[in-house]
Amino acid sequence: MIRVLGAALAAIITLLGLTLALWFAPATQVNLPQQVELNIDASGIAHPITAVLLNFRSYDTLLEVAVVLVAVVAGLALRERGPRVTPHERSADPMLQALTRRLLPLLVLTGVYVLWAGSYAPGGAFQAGALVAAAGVLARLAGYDIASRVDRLLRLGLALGFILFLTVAVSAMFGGRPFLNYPDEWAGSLIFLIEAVLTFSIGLTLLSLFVHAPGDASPQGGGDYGR
Amino acid sequence: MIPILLIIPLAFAILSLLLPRKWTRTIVIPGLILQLGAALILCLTIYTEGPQDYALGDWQAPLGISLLADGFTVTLLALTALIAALCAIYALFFLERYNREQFYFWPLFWFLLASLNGIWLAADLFNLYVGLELLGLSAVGMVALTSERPALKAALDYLYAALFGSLAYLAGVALIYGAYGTLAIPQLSEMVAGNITTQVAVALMSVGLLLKTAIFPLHFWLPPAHGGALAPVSALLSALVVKASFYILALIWLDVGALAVTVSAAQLMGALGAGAILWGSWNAFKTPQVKMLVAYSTVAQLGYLMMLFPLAIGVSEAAATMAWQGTILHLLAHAFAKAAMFLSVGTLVLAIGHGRIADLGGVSQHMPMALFAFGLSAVSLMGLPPSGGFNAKWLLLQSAIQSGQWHWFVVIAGGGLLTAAYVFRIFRVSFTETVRHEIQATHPMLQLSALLLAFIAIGLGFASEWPLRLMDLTGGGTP
Amino acid sequence: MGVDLWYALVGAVIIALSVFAFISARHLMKKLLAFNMMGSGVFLIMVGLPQHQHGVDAVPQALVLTGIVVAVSATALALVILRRYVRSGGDPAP
Amino acid sequence: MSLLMYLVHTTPIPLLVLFPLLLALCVRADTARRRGWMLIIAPLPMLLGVLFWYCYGQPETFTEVPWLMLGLHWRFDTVLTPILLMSTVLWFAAGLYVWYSLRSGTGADEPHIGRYLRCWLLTLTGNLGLLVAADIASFYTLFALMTFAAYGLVIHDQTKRALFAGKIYIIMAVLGEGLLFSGLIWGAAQAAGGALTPVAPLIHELPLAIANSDYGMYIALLLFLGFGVKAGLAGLHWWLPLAHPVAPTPASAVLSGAMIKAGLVGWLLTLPLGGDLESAANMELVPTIAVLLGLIGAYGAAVLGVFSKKAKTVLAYSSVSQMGMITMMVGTGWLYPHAWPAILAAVIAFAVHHGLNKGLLFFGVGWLKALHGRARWVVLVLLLIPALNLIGVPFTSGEYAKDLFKDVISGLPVGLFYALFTYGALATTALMIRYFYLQRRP
Amino acid sequence: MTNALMPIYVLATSLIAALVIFTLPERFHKVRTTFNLSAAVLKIVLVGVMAVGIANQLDYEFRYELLPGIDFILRADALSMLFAALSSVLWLCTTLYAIGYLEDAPNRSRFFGFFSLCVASTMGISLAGNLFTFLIFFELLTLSTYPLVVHRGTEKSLTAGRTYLRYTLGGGAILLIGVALMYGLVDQTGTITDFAQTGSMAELPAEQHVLLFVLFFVLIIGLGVKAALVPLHGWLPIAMVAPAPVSALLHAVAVVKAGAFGIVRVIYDIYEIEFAWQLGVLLPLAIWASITIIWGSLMALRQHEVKKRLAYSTVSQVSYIALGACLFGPIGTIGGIVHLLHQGIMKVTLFFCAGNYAETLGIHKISELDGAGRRMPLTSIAFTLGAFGMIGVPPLAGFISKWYLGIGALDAGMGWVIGVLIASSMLNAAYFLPILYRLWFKPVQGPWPDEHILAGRFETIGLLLWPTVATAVFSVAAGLFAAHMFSPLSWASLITYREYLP
Repeated sequence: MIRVLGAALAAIITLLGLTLALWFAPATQVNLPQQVELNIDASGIAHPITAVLLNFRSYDTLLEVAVVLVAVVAGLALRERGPRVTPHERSADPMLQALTRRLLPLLVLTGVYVLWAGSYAPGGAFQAGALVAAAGVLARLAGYDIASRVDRLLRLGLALGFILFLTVAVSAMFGGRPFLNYPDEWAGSLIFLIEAVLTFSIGLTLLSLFVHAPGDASPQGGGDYGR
Repeated sequence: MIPILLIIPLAFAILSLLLPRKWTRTIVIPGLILQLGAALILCLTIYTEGPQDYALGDWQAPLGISLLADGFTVTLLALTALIAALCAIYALFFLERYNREQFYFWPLFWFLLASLNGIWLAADLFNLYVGLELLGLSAVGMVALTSERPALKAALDYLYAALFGSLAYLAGVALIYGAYGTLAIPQLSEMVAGNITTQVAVALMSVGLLLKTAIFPLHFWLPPAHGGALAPVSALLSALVVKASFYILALIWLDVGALAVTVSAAQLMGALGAGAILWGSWNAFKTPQVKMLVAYSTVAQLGYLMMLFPLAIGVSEAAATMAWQGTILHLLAHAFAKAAMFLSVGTLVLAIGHGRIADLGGVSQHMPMALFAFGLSAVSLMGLPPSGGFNAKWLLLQSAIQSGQWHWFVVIAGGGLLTAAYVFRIFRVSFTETVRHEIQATHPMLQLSALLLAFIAIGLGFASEWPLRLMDLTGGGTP
Repeated sequence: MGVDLWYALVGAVIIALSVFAFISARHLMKKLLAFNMMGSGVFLIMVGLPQHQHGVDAVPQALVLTGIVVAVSATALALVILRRYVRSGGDPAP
Repeated sequence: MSLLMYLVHTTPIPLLVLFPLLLALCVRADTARRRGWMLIIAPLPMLLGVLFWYCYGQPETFTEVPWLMLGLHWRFDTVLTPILLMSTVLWFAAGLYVWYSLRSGTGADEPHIGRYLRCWLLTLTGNLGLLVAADIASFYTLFALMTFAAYGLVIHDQTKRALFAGKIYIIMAVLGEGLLFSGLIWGAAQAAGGALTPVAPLIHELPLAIANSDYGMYIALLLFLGFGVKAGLAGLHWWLPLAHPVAPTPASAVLSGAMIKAGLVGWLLTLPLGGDLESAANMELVPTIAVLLGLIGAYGAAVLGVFSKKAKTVLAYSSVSQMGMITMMVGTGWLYPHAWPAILAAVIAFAVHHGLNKGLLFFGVGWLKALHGRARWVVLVLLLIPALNLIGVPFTSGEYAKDLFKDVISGLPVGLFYALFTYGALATTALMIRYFYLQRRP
Repeated sequence: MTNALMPIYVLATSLIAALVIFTLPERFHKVRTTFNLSAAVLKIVLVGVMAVGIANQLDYEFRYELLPGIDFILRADALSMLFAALSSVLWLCTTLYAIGYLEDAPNRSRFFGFFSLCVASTMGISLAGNLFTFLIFFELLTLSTYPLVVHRGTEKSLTAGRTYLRYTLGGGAILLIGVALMYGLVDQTGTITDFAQTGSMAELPAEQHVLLFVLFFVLIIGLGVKAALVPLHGWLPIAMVAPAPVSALLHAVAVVKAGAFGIVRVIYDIYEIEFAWQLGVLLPLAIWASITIIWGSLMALRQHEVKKRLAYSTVSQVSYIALGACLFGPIGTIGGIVHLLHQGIMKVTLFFCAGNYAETLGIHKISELDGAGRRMPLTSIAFTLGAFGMIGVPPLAGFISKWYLGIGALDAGMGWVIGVLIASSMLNAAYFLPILYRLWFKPVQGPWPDEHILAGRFETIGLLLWPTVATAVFSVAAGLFAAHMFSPLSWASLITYREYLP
């Protein structure tokens, strides 16, 4: 009871504070979108969000990729041992089989499109990665044995995006330019390359988190919330 | 130069993730040396040339993100490198018994290091958020590493607190960006005014950061997390990780939002600190487990950090400077001392196979160095001279005198006695001769690295001028 | 009083609701959901408030994207730990 | 002879004093029984030294060691040497007694011979040393050494009575030391006058300093009482009739004969006596008390002594009584400074006379105990000589000493006092009669 | 430059010794002993060299800025050399004694390590050049003595350790408050609290005098816990459960002396005696010290254990130092300062003896001492000398102290102090003489309680015996050669000259 009352109080205070803050927000003195506009050409990317993400504030993104990597490393560390789980038997459901076979290429294709569109329209590596992961999950559900062995290859795949990103960022320094700078002429293509690899790694990451989550994910394996 | 400090740990994180197991251990030492060397070189550079900033990707703030290295930053960088190095050496030997854990430990370790460095160097509110998340996730990962139920529960609590805290912080950042249109800290600190939006933003960020720093009464997650993790992890968490969110908190109160905060709010923060000291000490005094004792001690010691706010806000510049210096010293001293304490306690627990304080008898014969390291670090925690802790306490006391805030004077002076009350529980028991357990041999390096850390904590009592002089490079009393 | 401010205000309400849920809920899964909800609220404010000030702004949108990815990773990690915890016999609703 | 002269002239006094101390260090418990000769030779150097000093014509002889203690200064004092000589002789004689009794096996069954010898030698050192010490610190040192070491002599028999006497003795001694110390230190502070030197003032500076001090009366009172404990002053004498009888005979002899004089010597050295100290008159109260206490001691002790049941107790009371007379003399001299030099001579003479005779009487108790038949009677008769001496019948040393004093006070306006002093002889007579009465049969 | 480093060297000898000893494994006892002893001897030599230098007006100062505006200063002046000499000499004696005492005992590494650390802190206290530095080593002393107090690890010693900590840490906290207030309110520049710079406190405005008065007593209370001023003395008798060498060191050199030394420093080098006199703080302190002197003696009378009685005797005797420091005038000062040393050597002798009785014959109670003089003559002689010294019987060291204290009191116009001295001496006699009586004059009653060491060539182990004899000889020599130019007394006079003349 006290807990609920306390929660309510906290919620009310938050609401009150936020509303006041929003209502009386002062006029901004800095116009960042304007600066984005001014520099978008130099970024090598046409779409401002992607430009911000992968060029102006690419450091954030680098760290963000690291966050993803950390999550999966920690996730892998917590996977359950024991006798190696044999791959799922391919689902006998012909409907699922057929659907999977048709949907998978489509999903991957959509992913590639979203990735490519990112340079001039909303889209980009993360959205694409999510699609790729979805494809992987689907395949997994259908009984395909992907990413179930935690070996160096998987880890390499997981880290590949980050590795590339970091390599590009560092290689700028060998040219005497600052960290995370792109050479002017190659900026666009480098960013696209990074995005492409990131798409793969992020997709793989989300998939691995799904695959290696502790416990049997299938309904028969005993849901965690059934009891 | 500056991003090297980020690149090294990130690169080593990747390496230790991909290289074969035996290599993971081999590259630790070179990595640490590189890291430490880079930190020291940066220290020297800053010392000779003054504060520097670094526009990442050549995009100037506010469009891009800058890294800022001033005296305070480099001090923290050096601290991080040093403590991390010693903890890592300890971990190399400690984890020999934890075959599976040690493989995942190293990538997480390096990411943790990278995130810490990133936070110290950051000059952008949102970048701090990402840094905090990276820090939080790697820390949680390390806590959960053993996969034992208590550890998992602790990790969950920790993770939830960290996530909730980050979001609260992020909400504040959103408000700030909405109100000022920029995220660059140097720019913000010139613009921010004391309006309601800023105040709410500061309040949100403070709540989030207080939660992450585990300041009383939001400390509930810390003792199980720090007390339940593996010893080197506990050391890293207590010594460094909680300091990161405190650093941001101080940055916001004293720099970014300096005009938005009020004296009474600062007094409230002080009151939280006092509560932390009392509550943490009391619990440390009651707990039957030695690692929990140390963890509760962290809760209590973090309370001293909170003294910064009442002592530095709304007072004369001299008093504020002293408060600031005292806090820095306390931060450093506590980092070394607490790391040493966790490492030594970890060695004890490893050797005797349990952590019940009541059954620690006879340890002093078998593990004198570990106990000695514990003792030295306790000296610093109690604020007894000669130690960094004492100098910190001294400066805080002087600041309280200068600003005439006698209530804080009493809290700071009395806190040492409370610390003594629980710390001496360990000594008391360890001197008894009744041995109730088998003592296993441990690698001497375990004791040695703890001892070294403890010596640094003590030595800081004689070398306090260095960090303080470095710190002066920012000019004024704030970072 | 543009639509963007409404977004922000709705965000505030969401935050408030999820704060309530986060604190009052005992089940860890609920808490996690509350966290995700709260994230959405924050992102709404993040985008809404600046855009209310000076039109479309790519920067907060990019920030929100980053935030989302971080939140997703965190959620994933939280789920992993939670599952492991429950499987080792822990009570998800202590 | 000239060689001896040379030796006397150059041998430092400390050697003479510390010789017994060195001997004390050589005593070992297992061989102590054969070391009785040590007691004989212990006072010999001092005896010879003083004798040669006399022969040489009493030159100014002193030894100064500024770095020792608070500046050591020892000398032969012309005034005190008679007492020194008397004490030396008495100790020598008593030493002979002990040696003989050890050799003849009389005391063979006694335990603790080693301790006895050691205490004896230490007491001896203190007693002789304080007579030549001229600086306050060493005087007090030797005085304390004598006091504490004598405890071993008092309780030597380890009987219940001895232990009780020892207890009273040590309590009174500590009390006395306390009074003495405060007096000495107060006086020394006055004498030093705030000067910052590690060297303590010499003892002969004290009287002048006390006389000139505003608190002179109190200092004098402290010193008077402090030494009075040792001198058996009435009211502070309780230990004396207890301690002297229980000590072994030779020890009683030196206690009563020699050591009791240490208190007197203290008075003579420290109190503002004498004509050149004009201001001494303003502390008339103290000498008046002295005279009164002396009177009480002289007669009161006699009364108590007559009723006591042991010969040695009688002698002890006699000592109190005799010392009462001496106290009267000193008090009188204090009151009449111009008469002091003459009174001093009388006091010294009386002290020497009493010391020797009382010593003999104490020895007598021991002899009589050991002898039988005719020899016993011979000794008993011979003992009449010291007894008569004490009473002061004509042609004895007692008469000589008393006459010296009577001559002086006859010229002073003392009224009844003269008579009182004279009738003191009656008290002594009564005591002596009691002494012989108690000794009449073995 | 070597002059500046001399204090460091002196400090380092025992500090390094401590560290090396800690790291040596338990079984290396030969190496440990050799190292320990050579460090002790080296320290004596260094202190000696420095003392000669001080006498020749050389300056030994090491200073650097520890915190903004606050210097860490190690400086050797005449007063510090007195204390340094005391601790270095007694360190050697006590170490030798402890080697004998703890033969084949467990945890010797720890013991000797903390022992050296304790001496290092004492050295630091003696060489501290300002109040801040003093505080540092003062607290270090608390910490390094705790493991010694609880060394035996029995329930009793642990309880004693807890009491000890309660008192000393509490005292330390009060001292810290006092020092912090002193720096914060009175002396931001750090000149007044520098022991070498004198005369500046008197120039403070009169409205601060009330504050100074209060601060004085805050400092004294902080120091008084260690100096065992009644009623802050409670830890001392309880801490007697520690091994004898520890008791000896705690009582004679380290802890109580640190407190007393601090009081002297505060009065002479911070407040300055003249100003303190004007301020009117000396008389209350003198009365307090006197009460302690009498109270301690009275309590000692009631004790039945040898060490407890000695402990209360310490309570009483240490206050002589404070009392002497309160006497306004050079002679009283000499008395107080010289007693610092005299009490040290006498008390250490007594505790050694008590340890010898306990270790050799198992005697802990006074009633068990009957006839021990015959069994252990040298020890008993040493005990006798120490006891007589405490009573103030000449020519022993205690007499010299009392002599100077008495004359100093009279010079300062505090004649009543004489009464205190005499009363205390009487009480000292009252509780020491019965012990002596039992030692020498009572027959042995039955077998000894627990005879570990049989009489061989000597009455006990040489390592137990000779340090005892040595300190006994010292305490005789200190009195006997008091006027000699190398005596403690002369050195105390030198100190006093230098304190008063500027």
